Amino acid sequence: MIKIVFFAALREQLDCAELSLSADDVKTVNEVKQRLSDRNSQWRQTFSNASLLSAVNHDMVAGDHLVKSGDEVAFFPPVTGG
Amino acid sequence: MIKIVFFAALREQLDCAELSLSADDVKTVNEVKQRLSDRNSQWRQTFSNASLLSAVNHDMVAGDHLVKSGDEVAFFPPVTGG
Amino acid sequence: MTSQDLFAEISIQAEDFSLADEVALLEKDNLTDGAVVTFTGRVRNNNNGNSVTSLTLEHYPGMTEKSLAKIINQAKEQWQIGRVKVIHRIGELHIGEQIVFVGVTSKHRQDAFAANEFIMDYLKVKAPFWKKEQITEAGKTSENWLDAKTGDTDKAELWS
Amino acid sequence: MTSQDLFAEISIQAEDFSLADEVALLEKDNLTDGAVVTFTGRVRNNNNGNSVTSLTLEHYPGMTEKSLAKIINQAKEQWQIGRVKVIHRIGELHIGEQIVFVGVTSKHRQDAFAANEFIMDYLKVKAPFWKKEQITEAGKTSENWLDAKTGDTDKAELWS
Repeated sequence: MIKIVFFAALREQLDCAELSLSADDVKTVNEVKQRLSDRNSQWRQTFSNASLLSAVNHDMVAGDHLVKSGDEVAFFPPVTGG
Repeated sequence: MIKIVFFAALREQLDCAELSLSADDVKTVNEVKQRLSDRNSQWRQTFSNASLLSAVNHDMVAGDHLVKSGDEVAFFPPVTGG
Repeated sequence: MTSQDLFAEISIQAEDFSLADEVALLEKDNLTDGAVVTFTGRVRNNNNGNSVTSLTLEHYPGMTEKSLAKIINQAKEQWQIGRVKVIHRIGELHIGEQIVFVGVTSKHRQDAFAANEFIMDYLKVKAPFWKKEQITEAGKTSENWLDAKTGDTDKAELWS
Repeated sequence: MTSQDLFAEISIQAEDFSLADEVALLEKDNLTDGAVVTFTGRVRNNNNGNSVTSLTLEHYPGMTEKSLAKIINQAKEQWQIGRVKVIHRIGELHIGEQIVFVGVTSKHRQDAFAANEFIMDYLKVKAPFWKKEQITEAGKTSENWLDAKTGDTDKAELWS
């Protein structure tokens, strides 16, 4: 399984902080995103935001980054700390 | 009269912190310096140091800066604060 | 100073911090670093012209520490610096409160300035923190997540 | 914040100073400036590879204050900054002791960093301070005036 986590405005828009996906059907971060978009129109619209960032195992990655079982994949808006 | 002051290593080399010159004979900072150099060989050697800085009335100035009676003219080595 | 005296500490905390205590730790038994540069960020009252009353800071535990450690290592590769401390607060913070601290020591003031500014610039675009502001206007309170500033991304790219 | 709340203070003093107190004054009733950058310079033990035991700081009273005020005004013309404090100590200072403090507040961190570094760079080449170091080697104590570093002049010229 792959653990998926959401933060900040994205978590609120989805009303979801965390879920799991089977690693069998998704090979990349983009495929994870596509799978999540397919859940319903609300999720599709939320993931159509081009500014969303992705991290795998606590490192920022691009959409073609490979994912495997046991990974933690995170999606979040641009950061605003400091 | 023009008040002349010396600081730091320059003051120690000259063994003099302050003196006065008549304003009648000197028109510029360079002329003040020349007049001081003429005192003796020790002063001449000390003022031959090209890195010496000059200030008139607390502002750094170049050698062609005009001086007049009542001015305070300072000579000192490059600064090393901070 | 021996190498084990060099440290880079990261703290993500809800509690406030003391600038004086942090600088004292950066300077303690550190007689080779003559330069200490600190940055302190505080909640101000005029973000985007709104009347902000407080902020809530969320972060991504685990990734936050990892990203800050990476940023500090990049700074250490580029400049000759001694000790580094980064503190970022989380949770609810009110106007005037301290949010973030970066402290850097070095033998050379230029390195301390550059490394400190680099760490702040990268923290702004790489460290997973998000601010939600609480705004009170005409007696009405609303909340909204801050938008990232494109200027921050541009500034971080200037270093690379 | 009204304009009279903006201040630029200069202090030339023999006594030590408290970083915490200085920053508290920069931040007091100042809710618009979210960024505070400080520089602290201390006596280190390895100037030019010699074993420095202490420094004596001499200055040119009157010109010192005037030159620092000019430097601060130049910074205020170039960057949007709020409050500024510059402290420079004089007299005999030992290893580890604080020599100089520059604190700058701003709405924008970039302005606070740039103005602070600019003030230090200009102070290094324009403000009439001179350091004499006391060196102890093989039980023998000697004194010498520090030479100015050409690097400092070069760095100050980068801003113009």
